[in-house]
Amino acid sequence: MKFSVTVTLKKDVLDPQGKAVQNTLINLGMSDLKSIRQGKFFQIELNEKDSKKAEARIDEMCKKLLANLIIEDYKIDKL
Amino acid sequence: MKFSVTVTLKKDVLDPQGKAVQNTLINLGMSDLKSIRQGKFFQIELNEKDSKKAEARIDEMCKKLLANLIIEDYKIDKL
Amino acid sequence: MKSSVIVFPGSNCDRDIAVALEKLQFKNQMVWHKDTSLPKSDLIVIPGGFSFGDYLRSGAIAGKSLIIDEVIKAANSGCLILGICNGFQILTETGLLKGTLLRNKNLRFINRDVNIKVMNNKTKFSSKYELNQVLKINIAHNEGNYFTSNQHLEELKKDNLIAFKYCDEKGNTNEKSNPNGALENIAGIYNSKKNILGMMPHPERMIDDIISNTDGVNLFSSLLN
Amino acid sequence: MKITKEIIESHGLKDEEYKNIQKLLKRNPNFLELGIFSAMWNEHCSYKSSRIHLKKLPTKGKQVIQGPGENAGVIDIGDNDAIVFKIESHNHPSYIEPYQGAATGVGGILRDVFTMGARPIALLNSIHFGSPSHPKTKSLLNGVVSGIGGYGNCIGIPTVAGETKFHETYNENILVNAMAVGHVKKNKIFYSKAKGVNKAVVYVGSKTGRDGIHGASMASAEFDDNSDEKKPTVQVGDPFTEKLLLEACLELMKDESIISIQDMGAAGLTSSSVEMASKGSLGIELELDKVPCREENMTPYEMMLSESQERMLIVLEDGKEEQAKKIFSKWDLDFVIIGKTTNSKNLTLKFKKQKIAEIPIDALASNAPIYDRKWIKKKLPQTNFKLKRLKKIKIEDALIKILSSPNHSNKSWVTNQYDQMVMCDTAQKSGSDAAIIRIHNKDKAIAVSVDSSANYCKSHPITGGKQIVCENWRNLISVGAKPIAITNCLNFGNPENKEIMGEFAECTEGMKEACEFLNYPVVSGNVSFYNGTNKKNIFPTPVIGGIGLINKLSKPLGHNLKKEGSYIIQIGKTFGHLGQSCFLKENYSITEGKPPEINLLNEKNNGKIVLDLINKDLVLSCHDISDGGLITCLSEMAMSTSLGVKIEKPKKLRDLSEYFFGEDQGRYVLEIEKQNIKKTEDLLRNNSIYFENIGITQKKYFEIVGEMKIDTNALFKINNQWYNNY
Ligand SMILES: Nc1ncnc2c1ncn2[C@@H]1O[C@H](COP(=O)(O)OP(=O)(O)O)[C@@H](O)[C@H]1O
Ligand SMILES: [Mg+2]
Repeated sequence: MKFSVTVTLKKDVLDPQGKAVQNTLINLGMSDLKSIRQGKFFQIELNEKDSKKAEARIDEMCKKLLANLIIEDYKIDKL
Repeated sequence: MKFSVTVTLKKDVLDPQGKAVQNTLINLGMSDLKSIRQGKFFQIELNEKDSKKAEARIDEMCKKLLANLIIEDYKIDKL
Repeated sequence: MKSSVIVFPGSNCDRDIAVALEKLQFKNQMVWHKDTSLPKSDLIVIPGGFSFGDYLRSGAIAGKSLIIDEVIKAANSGCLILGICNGFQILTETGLLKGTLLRNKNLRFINRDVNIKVMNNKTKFSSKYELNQVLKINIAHNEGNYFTSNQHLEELKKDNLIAFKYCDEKGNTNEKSNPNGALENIAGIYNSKKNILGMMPHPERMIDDIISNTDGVNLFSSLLN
Repeated sequence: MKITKEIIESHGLKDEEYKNIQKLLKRNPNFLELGIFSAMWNEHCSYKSSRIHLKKLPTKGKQVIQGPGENAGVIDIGDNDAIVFKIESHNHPSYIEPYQGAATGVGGILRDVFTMGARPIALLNSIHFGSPSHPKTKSLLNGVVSGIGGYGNCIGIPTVAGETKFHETYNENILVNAMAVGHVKKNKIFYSKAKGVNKAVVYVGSKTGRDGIHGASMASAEFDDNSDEKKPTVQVGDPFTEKLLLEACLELMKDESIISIQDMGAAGLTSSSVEMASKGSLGIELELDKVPCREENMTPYEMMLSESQERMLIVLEDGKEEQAKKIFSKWDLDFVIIGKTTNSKNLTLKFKKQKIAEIPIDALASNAPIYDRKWIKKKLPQTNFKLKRLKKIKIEDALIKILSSPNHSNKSWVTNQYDQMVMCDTAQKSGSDAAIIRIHNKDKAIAVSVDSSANYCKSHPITGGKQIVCENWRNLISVGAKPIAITNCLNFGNPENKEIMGEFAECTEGMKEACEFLNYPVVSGNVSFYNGTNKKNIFPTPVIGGIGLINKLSKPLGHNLKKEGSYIIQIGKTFGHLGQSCFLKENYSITEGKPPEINLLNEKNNGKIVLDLINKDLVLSCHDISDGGLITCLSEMAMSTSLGVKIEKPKKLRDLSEYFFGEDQGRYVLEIEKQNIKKTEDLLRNNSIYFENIGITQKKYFEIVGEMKIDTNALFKINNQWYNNY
């Protein structure tokens, strides 16, 4: 079973990387850019047939490692 | 108009990050994990009403900066 | 005084800190991350480097290793803990220190000598320094941009938990003297009980006049008191 | 698969080479065998165009333990300490993917050093980019610098010196050369020569993927407009795994388990296994089913030609498997016995229980082609410009022009991205003539520097070849080190072109003369041909990496002025040679003329006396005079200190531009404390050394009496702005 996880910085956390990317893009002439924030993306494959169990597992991975809940949010999607 | 962009490594390209994360998760007891690959995620907001134009714009950003086409693929989604 | 240095795969300042500790007469032991017990120590150091490649987030994977549980236990029972650079990042990942270290503002690795100011000289780590003393210490990191919640920042200020701030030669803390974008120029912080210090600059690199200077020595000799 | 003409061609093999393969095998090769031949016989692995010229270089010396032919050269620095070092190019991969190309270049050269049992203690690099105004330059510069830093910083080895240059000749073909230096106990050096039959051949490190298949052939082919499509999977560096591999190998090397060890570099498993067998006059048999693979369904062809990084091959002593395996599993690395040594003198490959290839080792190694390619001599170019006819420029303006130019700007934008201090033995960082690295726990140190002069080599290769060796030698002397030996990376264009081959032949000839005269042997190196695009070749760019020894390090000697009121002594004679000078280039865009002549006798005498003065503690600071001439040298000594200089104009009437900007070789500037001046001058006179007492140091102002006076801080700002504005 395959999932994707996106991890993004919480709203009030500074995103230096996103900000630098934004500046670069604006310098490249993309004046219509309003905002850009950067996060992480994971493609995960599990050896688990039961979709409930699998999802719970992914959730556990996020909590335990993939996201730092103090500064980040995460979102799980089934692929 | 809002978009998300996910940038992932091409299929045969080594993903040292994903590999390290995978080992750690397995050490943490997630033996049902088959594979995990890591990529980047962007949330982008544009000042552009025309969705065709907007999408073309995002595509340009990906090509010019967000993705390294030599080792990465990207995917654009409208939010 | 007994010290332990925790070694993760990818740690690379472990030898440097061991040299510094031994030079200052600590009885030091290296502890491998897969070990499940810690030797009896008065001081535990988490050294700099790129533990587990710093993949995912710097310090994140090390923060989940077996030995960390022991470090947390020791910390809670009052043992002194020093996290330098990657060690600081690991301490924030474990929650022993609050806040987080984001990418440097210029998105580049920075290695150079910077000035930092001693903000509190009444702790076990800093008693040999003068208050507001300006030190010249080497930094070397990609993610040293300290960030925390407003609430925690207030707490840091109120309880005098800011250890060091980046400054210029004269001690002014301003944007120009801030190498990485850290909140209020913060270069190092204590936990509320002040037995844990996390700092981005590398005091172990500043113990030898032939190589650099000796501005780091007093941090270690403070601990010996 | 039928071997067609197209397949042969796509493997970069010439017709006669293919016929030769048939002859050696006494049959047609299969596809896998063809791939193996192509990897072993390409320029990168076989040195087929360069070998006969490289043979001329002096490679022996009292302190040489191992010359060229091993993974890296080894020199003796006394007390059972030895230094292992080598430089290597990663030009083509870095142009395609600058970050990963540069990073894996660093990773590769590090493996060459630690395979020999040495702990790496320093990294250097020489990077050449196209014109700053070329649209690709900025991102290439960014990518390469962060790739070099990314790898070195993560693995925890200080990057301490290098050079960063710009020239339009590199617009479509940048140069990325990385050098690694390691320290080993003399009695603990490991070699790649296999010994004994039926010994286990062990694969350790990362898994094999489809990375860089045909990378070695790519490195030997010119780019054309379609090179985008021929891209193999780019090699991605994993410095973290390399750090584990480094520690695991050094741990295993503590006892007597290893018979021979070889890193998998260019042409991966193929060249590592063939080299081990060839050196030991043995055969080797591999069972490819056992190769740890990262991807599914990898073919033997892919396994044999993959250039996945962070892998090594070891021939293990009997009965040591368990113990060795334990070490590698401690470091979370693969450890698999994939074959054995044999007495067949063949490379034998098995897959799924079948023999799929069998090639005589000699056919791949010692019978690889060697070419004596046609080459022509270069005439000494004529100088057409007349200084008197050029528009007059004020000395100050010309200096500012040079100091603010990309090639002379302060490089801290680059060097601040490298961890220069990790390991805590860097006594002198980037920014001086040579970096100084202390040997851990000892009070001796080595000095290291890399140098090149493409303009000089282009205009007159033989002189240029001599000059780079001398410049490198001078840079080591300037920090008080006795030069011991060099490594070199020879970056040239297409060797099938006789002018290019002439540049190569003559540059090596020049290097040879200088190395011989200075007793400065070459112990390792690398050749990179086919640098260029669509028949446009780069300037010949040999890069020299030198190692010097400081027997007792007290305080490192840099080039920063130390004290107000000391004397400034110039060693060596100024004739005012301006051909190929940066004065002409930066101020008039004139790039013609011949390079300055090299007088090896003066070079040696001047160097010896400077070293002697330094060892007698008579010198406060020292800097060699190189491009930009005397005044540029002086300004570099003053900038970044609060001191300045007060220099008298030359006594004999002559052109000031020639005097201050001339690039005559073999010169140094010394700062001598007042109380030591007599002693110094006596020593110089007694040794018949030409010198001039040209001025004194003073507070704050950089001054040439009656000509210019400027705040050194202002000079520093001028020197420091280019990168930050780029
Ligand atoms: N890519 C680089 N990596 C490390 N150090 C560098 C690099 N480029 C330049 N440097 C350092 O900057 C200083 C100035 O370089 P350069 O002008 O080439 O010096 P020199 O003419 O004395 O050889 C040297 O100390 C050199 O080591
Ligand atoms: Mg120099």
